[in-house]
Amino acid sequence: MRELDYRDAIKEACIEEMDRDPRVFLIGEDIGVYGGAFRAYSGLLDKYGPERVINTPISEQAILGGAIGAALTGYRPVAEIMFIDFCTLAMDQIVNQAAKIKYMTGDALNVPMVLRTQGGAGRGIAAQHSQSLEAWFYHIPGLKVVMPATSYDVKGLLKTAIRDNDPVVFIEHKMIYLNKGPVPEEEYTIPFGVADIKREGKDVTIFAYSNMLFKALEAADDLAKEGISCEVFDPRTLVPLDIDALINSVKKTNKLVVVSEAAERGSIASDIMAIVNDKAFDYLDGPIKRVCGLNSAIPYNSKLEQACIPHKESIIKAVKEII
Amino acid sequence: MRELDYRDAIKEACIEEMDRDPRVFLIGEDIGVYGGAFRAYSGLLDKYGPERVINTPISEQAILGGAIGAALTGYRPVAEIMFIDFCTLAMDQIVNQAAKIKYMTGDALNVPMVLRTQGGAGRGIAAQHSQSLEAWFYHIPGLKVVMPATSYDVKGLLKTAIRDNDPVVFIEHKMIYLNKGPVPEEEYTIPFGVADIKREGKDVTIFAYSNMLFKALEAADDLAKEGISCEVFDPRTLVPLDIDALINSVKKTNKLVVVSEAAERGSIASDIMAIVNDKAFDYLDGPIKRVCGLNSAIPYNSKLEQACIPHKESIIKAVKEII
Amino acid sequence: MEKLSKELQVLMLKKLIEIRRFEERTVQYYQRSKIWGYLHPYIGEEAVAVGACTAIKKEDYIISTHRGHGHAIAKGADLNKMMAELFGKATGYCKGRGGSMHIADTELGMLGANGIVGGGIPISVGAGLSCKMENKGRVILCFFGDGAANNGVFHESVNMSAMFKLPVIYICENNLYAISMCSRDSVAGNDIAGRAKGYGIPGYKVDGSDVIEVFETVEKAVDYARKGNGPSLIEASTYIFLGHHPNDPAAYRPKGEAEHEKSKRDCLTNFKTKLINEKIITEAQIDEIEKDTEKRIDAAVEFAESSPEPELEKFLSEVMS
Amino acid sequence: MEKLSKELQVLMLKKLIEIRRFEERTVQYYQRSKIWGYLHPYIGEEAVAVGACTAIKKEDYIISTHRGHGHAIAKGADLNKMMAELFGKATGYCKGRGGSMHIADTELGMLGANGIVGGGIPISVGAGLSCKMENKGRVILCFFGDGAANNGVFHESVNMSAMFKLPVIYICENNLYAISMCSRDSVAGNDIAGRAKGYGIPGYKVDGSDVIEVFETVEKAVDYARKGNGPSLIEASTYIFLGHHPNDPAAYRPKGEAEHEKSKRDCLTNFKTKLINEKIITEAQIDEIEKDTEKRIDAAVEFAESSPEPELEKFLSEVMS
Ligand SMILES: Cc1ncc(C[n+]2csc(CCOP(=O)(O)OP(=O)(O)O)c2C)c(N)n1
Ligand SMILES: Cc1ncc(C[n+]2csc(CCOP(=O)(O)OP(=O)(O)O)c2C)c(N)n1
Ligand SMILES: [Mg+2]
Ligand SMILES: [Mg+2]
Repeated sequence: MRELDYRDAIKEACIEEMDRDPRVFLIGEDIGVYGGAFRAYSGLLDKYGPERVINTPISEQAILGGAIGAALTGYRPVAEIMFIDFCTLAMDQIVNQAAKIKYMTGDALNVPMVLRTQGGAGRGIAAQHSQSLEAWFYHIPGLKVVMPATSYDVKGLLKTAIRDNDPVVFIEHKMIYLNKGPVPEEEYTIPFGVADIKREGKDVTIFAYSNMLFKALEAADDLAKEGISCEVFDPRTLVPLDIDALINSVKKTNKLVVVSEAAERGSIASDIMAIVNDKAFDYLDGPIKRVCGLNSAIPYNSKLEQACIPHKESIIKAVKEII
Repeated sequence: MRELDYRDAIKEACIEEMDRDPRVFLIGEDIGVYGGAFRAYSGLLDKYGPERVINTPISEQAILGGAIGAALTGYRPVAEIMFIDFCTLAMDQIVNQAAKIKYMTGDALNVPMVLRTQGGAGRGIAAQHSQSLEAWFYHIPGLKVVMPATSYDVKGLLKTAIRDNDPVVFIEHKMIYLNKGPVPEEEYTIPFGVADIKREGKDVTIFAYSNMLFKALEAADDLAKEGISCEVFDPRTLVPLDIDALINSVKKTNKLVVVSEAAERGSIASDIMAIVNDKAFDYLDGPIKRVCGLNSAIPYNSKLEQACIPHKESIIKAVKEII
Repeated sequence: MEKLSKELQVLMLKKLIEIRRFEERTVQYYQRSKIWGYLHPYIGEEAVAVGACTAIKKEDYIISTHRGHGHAIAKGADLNKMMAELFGKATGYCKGRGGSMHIADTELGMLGANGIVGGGIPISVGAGLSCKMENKGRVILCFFGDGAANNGVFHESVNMSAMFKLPVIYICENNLYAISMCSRDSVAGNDIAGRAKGYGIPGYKVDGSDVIEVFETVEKAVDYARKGNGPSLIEASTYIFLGHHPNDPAAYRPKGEAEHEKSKRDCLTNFKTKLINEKIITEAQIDEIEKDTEKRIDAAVEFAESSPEPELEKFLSEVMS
Repeated sequence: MEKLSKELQVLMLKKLIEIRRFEERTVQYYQRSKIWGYLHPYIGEEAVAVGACTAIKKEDYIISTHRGHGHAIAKGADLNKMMAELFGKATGYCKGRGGSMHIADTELGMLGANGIVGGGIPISVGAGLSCKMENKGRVILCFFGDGAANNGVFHESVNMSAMFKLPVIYICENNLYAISMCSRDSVAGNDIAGRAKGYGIPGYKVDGSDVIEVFETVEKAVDYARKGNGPSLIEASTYIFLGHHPNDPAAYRPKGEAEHEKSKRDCLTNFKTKLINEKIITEAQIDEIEKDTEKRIDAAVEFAESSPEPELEKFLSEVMS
């Protein structure tokens, strides 16, 4: 199968959806000639013109308000906030408006929009450009949260997000835009709430998503050499979460390691633990292990930065602690 | 001992700290003649004048920026955001600035400020005025999070917060401002990270804070009549968390129910579960139970609203499930 | 004023009366605890909503605030559904889930009230974008208060819609207060309309107690927007007759201010007098309107009272899905 | 210009050279991967920082942006500590934790650079509050870009400081771009200084490539602020010589624009010529300054290179406490 960059898979999803549905448009900072900070949109301004590729001032609240208002009146905006860290400037629009409009108007209105953004550490850009804030959105009823790791997943899930009738927070990772992966030529979508077992195994389940999926796969490779068989579980969408598949995996392996790049305290790793405890306590052969980021702001120096996030080694260590 | 309203205990803390330290000042919306939305500051404008009781326009970012900048230059601001829901308008200042300045400047600067706000449901003011968002702040390294339930605790902890050299998010609850409780005449402060066992017991530990503490105490009363002895554990500060005391309580009772008013998914209840699983798995006689809010925006209608948050009954039910 | 037919003026009077009486009634029911939560009466400011909404068409949009009943009614909202919502009933606009601050109606192009001050302003940018993309000459009226004008969203929104020449008409209801904060003490320069210049768009200051003046100015701005020229900013000076909410004694206001304003700038009284003086209507006809209005509000209350509470099971099954 | 002594002008020239050469060197080391993360060179805009910071005293404050090296150096920052920070070393301003976007120095009243566009603007309000409370005549210069001027924080901050008459001097560096977005396409009305009127405060537009003009205007605004009159807004037109960051080819700009601007509006070349023409300095003396500057930057690089990396243990023990 042909291989596409993660970022080109994003672009292809946008192109297909914009061609399919004239109500779909893109809005955000530097998405015009510049093609987006990570160049996922290069060429789209030429292709669709400034009315469907709307390059905005640095006004995060107006970008998201712009998306919400258009969504309320029949369009299907894909709004980009350049870094998840900048969502802090517009949480009202995401949380009090987009997420709640349907609830609080008793379904009189709905908000079919996608908020595309990216997070994560690894680029030496320090505390204000490296956060993993998915736990915030995960906590807010009314938001779907999607965090694809591969080219295949990012394309199929972005198309589904654009077709969804409710707000979707679509979180990419800055370190994987140039990763290549197989993407079929034929059209496809991926339903929300369907996890993907990226590697089958029987001794332990490793729950990992976004960039951490790759660390988990590396760990599984190494552990296989030592005869430990890991099942690598990629939820792909955090809300809705494929709880059944997770429980099934845990029933099979009886052991669980949950990996998240985010600062451990209050990360979604804790919530995954809680869910599995609630639903599969009796199948667990020991405590669930979390492997998360440190409770620290991400520093600039590369050595320090790397020390703040999980790696293959930390995952291996956690697996061995419960095996 | 004399009894004070929760809100008067807040005022007394402010008065004592403002009298003690000329660098302390108050800033926020409607805190002048109006005395604050919940009247915690009534009379303070007259007492301290408009330079120390700064009534602002509806500009949440400038209020918090105002506090941060003053904190950086030698003052000790207590900034009020009227509802925790409105913090969404200023998360950048809280999370990217206040929380991170010390980390990212390598201690060159620090931010001794308090963000006072209130949350919670129960007043029929619907989705945008009833949230419990402590999990957001809890997740951000660099923020302390305080959630006192009683007049005694709110006074002692607010004084500690004002004296702290780092940013403190101080979260009150809209339903308890008129609750009365004993407050000594003599000065006192309460250190951060020291939990308070509000009721001793031996069969089960109930972790509960803010307004939920009272539901837990009611549940414990009822359960006592049935011969079930509950230990009601009030962490008082979520960051830092008194983990040792919690583990000790669990070692004693071997059972834990965690109560939080917030929407269950991604609430701090999950994190408490995760911590206890990490540190005291072997002492647990069964799964930990969470009793949380529904994963729904808070509705206006009182019956629906009440259905969205935990009550005495739901806590009793959870306790009985694991007893 | 040639365009302003007698019929239209009478219609506006009817709307003024409808809002005033509706609001008075909601205050009563609030005091009797039939309505709870927050309630922000629009009494005294009706001319802004009525003048503005009369200047647009049914297919145009509006977006509102926490003080939003007047805007909804002026745009044609159903009193039954409104009252039922305030009573928290299943038949209300939001099935009892929203209450006073969240009334919305797609049919009417009413894109929602808002509990967040300024929260609707950026959303109007999005509606403006869709009006522009759709290219059918639709516009959106964006209502907000003097307090909201100091929030960052105002700036981002006006700038962006000006840049893209979106058909958004920003209508600032300067009722002198944001809870206890007087706009003279919160709006630097004390000239909200004057801020329009900074964005290169037209700014107008109107007497918000004069329904005709509001109408004519909004009409001008709407016309300008429909022609593709972009947004305008209108500051309507008005006065909030009651406190911020029904239980607010408004002790923070200078003594006598409210009485003075009420006696001089009651948009309803003044418009009645004007129409009578100009022989557009008689006192008897006004009485008729008043009676009819009361009847319809009685019916709305009756509808609200007799409507069922929302069902918990239904709620749970819908929100938890 | 009588106040402007020869010494002061030579001092400004020195600072211009210092910043230019420092920035050129950081770009080199960025390309060699000694510096990584994000780097936003200030080349071409030096006159704004130098003119502005020369107009204030050591005890005054400044607050900066993602493009902040120039501001820090103009305020007197230590080149060694700056370079060490960029190299991620333990001896850097932030112990290697902050990098280019977070340099701060309390001694110098440098309240920090910022990775969030506009993030420092509201913080300047707080510094302004403390200057006012303290009542010793201190002021704060708040630097930000044309892009930041469109963010909501700008509006809230200017309004609030104007309302409270705080001694904040807002200095907008309009370098024509915010990454790829031209300010003509993002600032409605294309007149940032003009927005001052909307807040009832003085607004000035200056040629940001003319260090003297910047100095004199900031001096006026500082004087006004020290007297308790409140904030001013200064828009300095300047031009960003390189792309947004060292690897940005700036393909989004009109052809020839950069060359044209560089040839006409190089603040450093122009100021050198002026001082030579006015016989304030000789070419030889300038060479001397250039050499001395290079030497000091060499020393800074040497310091940075030879400094230790931060210790992981120390970091962990400090941040996790
Ligand atoms: C962002 C935000 N901050 C504060 C509040 C609390 N609040 C509710 S109404 C109000 C005053 C609003 O004033 P204005 O915009 O003038 O509208 P008015 O009430 O006068 O109609 C305030 C401060 C809020 N709802 N949202
Ligand atoms: C709130 C926010 N939005 C977007 C960005 C990404 N970003 C970094 S610099 C920049 C352009 C800033 O332009 P301007 O304020 O004019 O400063 P300049 O780079 O021209 O000096 C952008 C969009 C950011 N850092 N913060
Ligand atoms: Mg008002
Ligand atoms: Mg710029």
